[in-house]
Amino acid sequence: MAQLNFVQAITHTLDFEMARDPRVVLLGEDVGKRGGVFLASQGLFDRYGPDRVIDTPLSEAAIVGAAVGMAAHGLRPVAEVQFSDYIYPGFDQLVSQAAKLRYRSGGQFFAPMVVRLPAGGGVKGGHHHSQNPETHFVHTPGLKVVYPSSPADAKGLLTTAIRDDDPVVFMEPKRLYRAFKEEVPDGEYAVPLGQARVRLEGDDVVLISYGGSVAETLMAAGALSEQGVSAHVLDLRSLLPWDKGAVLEAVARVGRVVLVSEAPKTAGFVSEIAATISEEILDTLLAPPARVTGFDTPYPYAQDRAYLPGVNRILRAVQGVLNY
Amino acid sequence: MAQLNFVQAITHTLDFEMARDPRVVLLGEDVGKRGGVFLASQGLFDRYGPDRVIDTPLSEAAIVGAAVGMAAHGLRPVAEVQFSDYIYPGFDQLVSQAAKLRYRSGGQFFAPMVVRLPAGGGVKGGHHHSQNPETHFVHTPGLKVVYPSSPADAKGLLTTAIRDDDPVVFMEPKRLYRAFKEEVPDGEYAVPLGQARVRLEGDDVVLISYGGSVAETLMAAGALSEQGVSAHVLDLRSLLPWDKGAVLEAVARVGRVVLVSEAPKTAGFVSEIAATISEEILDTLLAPPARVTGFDTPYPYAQDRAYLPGVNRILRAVQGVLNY
Amino acid sequence: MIQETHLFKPFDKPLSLVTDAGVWNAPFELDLPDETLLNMYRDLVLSRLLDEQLGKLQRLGKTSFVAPNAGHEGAHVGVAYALRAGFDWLFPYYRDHGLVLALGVPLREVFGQTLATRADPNKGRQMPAHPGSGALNVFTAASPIASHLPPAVGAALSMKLRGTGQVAVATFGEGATSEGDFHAAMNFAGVQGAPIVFVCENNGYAISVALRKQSGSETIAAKAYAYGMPGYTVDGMDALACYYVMQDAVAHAREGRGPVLVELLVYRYGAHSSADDDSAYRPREEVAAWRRRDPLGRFRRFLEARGLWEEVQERGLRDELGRTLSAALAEAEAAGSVPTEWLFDDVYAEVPDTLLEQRESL
Amino acid sequence: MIQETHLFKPFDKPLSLVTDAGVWNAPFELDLPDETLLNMYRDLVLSRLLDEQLGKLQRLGKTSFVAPNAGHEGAHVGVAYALRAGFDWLFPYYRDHGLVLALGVPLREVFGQTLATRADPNKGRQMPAHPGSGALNVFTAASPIASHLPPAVGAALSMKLRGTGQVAVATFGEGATSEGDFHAAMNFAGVQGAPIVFVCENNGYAISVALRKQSGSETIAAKAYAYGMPGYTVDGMDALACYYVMQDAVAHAREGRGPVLVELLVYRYGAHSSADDDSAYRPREEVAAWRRRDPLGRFRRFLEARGLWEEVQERGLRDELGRTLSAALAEAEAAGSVPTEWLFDDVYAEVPDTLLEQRESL
Ligand SMILES: Cc1ncc(C[n+]2csc(CCOP(=O)(O)OP(=O)(O)O)c2C)c(N)n1
Ligand SMILES: Cc1ncc(C[n+]2csc(CCOP(=O)(O)OP(=O)(O)O)c2C)c(N)n1
Ligand SMILES: [Mg+2]
Ligand SMILES: [Mg+2]
Repeated sequence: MAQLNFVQAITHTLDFEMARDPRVVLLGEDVGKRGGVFLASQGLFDRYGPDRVIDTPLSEAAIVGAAVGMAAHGLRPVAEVQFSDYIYPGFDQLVSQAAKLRYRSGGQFFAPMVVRLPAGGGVKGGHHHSQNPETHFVHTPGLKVVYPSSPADAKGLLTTAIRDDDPVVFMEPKRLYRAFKEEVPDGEYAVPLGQARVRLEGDDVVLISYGGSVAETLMAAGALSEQGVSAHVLDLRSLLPWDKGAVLEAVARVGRVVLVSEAPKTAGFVSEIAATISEEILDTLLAPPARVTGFDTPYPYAQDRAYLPGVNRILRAVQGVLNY
Repeated sequence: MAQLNFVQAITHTLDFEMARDPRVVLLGEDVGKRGGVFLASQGLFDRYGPDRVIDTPLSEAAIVGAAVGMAAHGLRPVAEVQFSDYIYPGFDQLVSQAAKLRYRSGGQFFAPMVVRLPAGGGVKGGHHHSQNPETHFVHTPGLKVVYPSSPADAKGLLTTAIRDDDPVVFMEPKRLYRAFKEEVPDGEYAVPLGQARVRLEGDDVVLISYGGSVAETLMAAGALSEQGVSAHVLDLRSLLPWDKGAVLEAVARVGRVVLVSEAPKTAGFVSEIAATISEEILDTLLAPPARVTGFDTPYPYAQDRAYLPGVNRILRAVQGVLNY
Repeated sequence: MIQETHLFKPFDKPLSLVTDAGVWNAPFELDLPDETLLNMYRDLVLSRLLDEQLGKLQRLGKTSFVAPNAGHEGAHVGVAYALRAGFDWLFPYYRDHGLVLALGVPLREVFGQTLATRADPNKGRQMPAHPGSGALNVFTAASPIASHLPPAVGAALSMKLRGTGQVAVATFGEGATSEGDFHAAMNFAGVQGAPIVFVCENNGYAISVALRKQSGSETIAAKAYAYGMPGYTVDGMDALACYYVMQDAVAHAREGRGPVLVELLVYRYGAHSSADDDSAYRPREEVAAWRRRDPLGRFRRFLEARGLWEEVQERGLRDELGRTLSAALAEAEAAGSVPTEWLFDDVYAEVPDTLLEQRESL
Repeated sequence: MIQETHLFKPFDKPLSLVTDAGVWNAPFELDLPDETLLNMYRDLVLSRLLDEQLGKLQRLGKTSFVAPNAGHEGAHVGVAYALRAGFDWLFPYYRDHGLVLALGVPLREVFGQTLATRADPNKGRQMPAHPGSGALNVFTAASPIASHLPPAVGAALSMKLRGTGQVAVATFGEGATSEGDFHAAMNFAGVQGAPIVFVCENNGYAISVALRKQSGSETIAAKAYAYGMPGYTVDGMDALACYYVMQDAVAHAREGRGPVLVELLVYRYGAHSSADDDSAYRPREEVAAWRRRDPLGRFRRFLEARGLWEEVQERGLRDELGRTLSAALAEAEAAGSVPTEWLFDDVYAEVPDTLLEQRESL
């Protein structure tokens, strides 16, 4: 076991998988000598050479699209898009090629690939270095979507994503890249997709989050516990598939739920969870499911922190739910 | 008043607005002599010439992106993307440029433009001529989104969209283009955005839909009425802004609601409505809000009709809600 | 065979090897056995007959859509014969029935795809004119124009990295060259020296949009310069010119000398598709003029001039192919239509719970 | 001035008018008044000093981000002086502080944008290095590389359709030429003959990626052929060469002769940004070699050779500009930081109910 931060866990996992399986290759802007702008592939160019760590031209369509063809031809590409905000020039490749290849070919061709996306705000990045586009991916049949919040989960889920036979969008909360370290298993370690992780057991309110916002959600839970309120915190980790079982079980048991996500509110991914909860376990609800999210604005620069669903906003929503 | 079908109403409105305002120009693939592949601009090239009806190269990025620049420079471009499925190569221009221009420039520049998107299934178009990408747009702050279901609304809303100072994504249910005619006002006729239309008054269940699915929803309501069940049918018409007032008022009054949309289920736009309903008027609900949607698969060819939320599926959901 | 001197230069004439009259007119000797020449002709005719047959099916309401190939056959056969079928990878577009047929995709599968029966290895998932064959490395066509080009480059890179000796060939219309994906693919291939041949079937129109409104360059081949690769412009109505240029281009790629862009000048005789009426945008005389340059007629005159073909063989061939087509169509129909439940398969490697639920709700 | 003979041809040398030693070495007479030459030099020095100042602010933690301009100043000044400020439209990218300054954007606004104070007419919405000015038709920069190019073409088309006589100029790095948006924009402009000049500030690197991994073509200018427009390669460390070529290119566009691509060969002395460390990917000797070709030094020697400049003036200028910078910075800081509530403005022309509600929830 080593103490690693999030981005170190990514590097370690890429290294582990590349050593294990010669089909795994990396591609993206600056992933070579530079090791990626976040240094997620640091050292791998030296170790595996330019054939397996490929600096691409500045084109996300080329990155995502080439990954599709590499995967269809038998490689296991892990593509890095420098910021999740820059997936859009490659969006057509993701939704029209990667997501639909298996379906349109009746299973004759498929694309076992990973697209890594440093995502989320809180880094003074303004609107093109802070966005949370996960809803677009979750709403695209054929993709799988993962958004871990801790180094160990990053390893476990990236391992699974690389070995998965379907295209996986792997989102990484960049503001947590170097925020903290934790024990990350050295050897073989795979976490299945579709399993939420209970971050805290509790009975008064269920807090559900994923990615970067898990940090604030846990802080809010800490504050609540000081007030004598016991929060049950679920970290979804995987958004497609998402762990309906764990969510419904916890919410049905507790009756009160607050959903936390950085993405803009309207039609964001947590709306799906709220809709599913009310569709399936309406009668167990003691209060309306509440959402605490990013605002329906482009991600601002000056108000970087205000945009995020911070501890105060989460606590206010919890109060609303408790006092209902 | 003239009897027009949907696509004729579009042509008529484009003509009306172009005659009225010399800043209005059209651009897109085949919109010139060919009049567009659906003939929505038929005759306008002859009438307004190649400077105002511009055949573009085969590039949606060029179409949407050029419209942004035209609009910023003072024109009122109406761009046609041949099928809504082909917005993706121009998606970055829509979400990174059109949607964010006003915001990023502090209001110094803005893009009063319309992107017309023939959308939806039921035309044996397979997965790239049938999709319903509205959720992507609704989840993008800075865009407005309209999806009418009838010729008269098409005129009223397209008029408003063209005159609006913000970028509007104007979706058109292509399977209704020639499905029926109705009276369309000849002269000035603008319908404000954000107002749902009551298609049928009723007390037993609220059916909410928009775009192509309004047709099946109304058929289902007809079938229900024969069974003595009175449905209140809301046609949202505009998805961003959407008419929260009308929705909450009707659902609070009736207590039972079924949401109908062709888009894939997971994280689709109607999830937002379900989430809002449960968030705001939970206690008025007599049954869980139910969704009847497209499936979480790419849009198929062979099973074109099965994919759509048809009358039977709507009726089954209504039964579920009534028997709850 | 085609020397470096034929490398594209701006304002070069398109390369042609057989005159309209059917006379071999090249700076080198023809080196194809008679049998191959006869097979090529057979494939030219088969493609034309298939096209007519599909048109009929559409007019009869048996299929929803057709994208006519007539006029592209010379290009199709030339490209197919330059590839190692089942070894190299083909990334075709929707106007390539002639090409996939000549490469070996069974007629039965083409009809199966057209009618969405179980005879379609792609399981009826897409509109007609979207062929694909896992067995033959024919990457199932997708509708979004040019979107197959970045994947083609990716496959080519995989071939290079693993030293498989394969080549990727991707076809597309001249309209496709306007998409960003064309650019992204060409550029990445150029930088990496990927073993891929980009083949533009330039028929002068993208639906109604004529070339001069599509592209500012004199030719499509000229665009190769922007990516540091060679570009050729070829008379696409001359199947043998297409074949020889493609053979060189494929060899170039296979030998590790990087990608090539080949522009084949063709014409589509019919409308863009069964949903199009081309009379609004194309003068009839233009269509007639191109029909006089028909690749079948030229190839037939060429065979006749070499004493390889006579009227009686022509009739025999057409009869035989007619029967072959009917039999394949019957087989494809007999396979039966695609079941509704298949709707939920192949979204993922395994059908997830959400889709099992949704299948129940049908 | 620059004749058709200078039109780009593959393997041409980059065009240069002033030698490294500062000697005018062009086939035509210099026709700029001394005052203009002195102003140009002033703008070169101002840009360099601003760059140093911004670097300091970042190291002090007063701003989050800086994109160094040093090495690009010759290009910036050359481009700015070829435009009619406030009439033509500029579509800049993030490495263009020198350019927008020379065009007339007030220093106060540049500092305001850097510090996100009320002095930023863009209201502090974006990261530093994203200038924009409605008053001066400087289209606020956006981060996604090359995404401003299709809008630039749209604006140029609007200028053409309405016959305003304006020209659009868009700048970008050589990395940007790999994006599909570059291609879409160039192609549409070429087809439509839009009055736009595309200016590539080719500094040889896109963050760490060197040109030969970015693009297969020998030069960026060569890409112009693919779009049927002229392309020039220019020594971007020679401000006067940049100016004269740009002047011709702008005239070409203004006269209705269509778009032009101009490649300015520059170098960034610093790292890509304050978030980058370039030592991993660039040899120090390379940086040193380029620094010896500095556009300021060359221009100064040029002025000195003409008897227009002496050491004492240099010291005076630098003192004066230092005070100007400090004053502008102080003004920008004094304007006060952007209020939180502004977060909800300018998403739409009017703040919608949903955002009013969300504003309440803050
Ligand atoms: C991204 C995208 N945009 C638009 C279309 C609609 N469309 C289908 S075919 C076509 C024209 C293609 O022309 P070209 O590439 O020249 O091929 P051709 O049909 O002439 O063989 C268009 C615009 C599409 N399929 N995909
Ligand atoms: C679409 C997109 N992808 C990636 C990035 C991240 N990025 C910012 S600058 C840059 C390099 C740009 O290089 P170049 O165009 O040569 O300009 P330079 O910085 O050298 O002036 C990259 C990859 C981005 N901003 N936008
Ligand atoms: Mg064509
Ligand atoms: Mg650069």
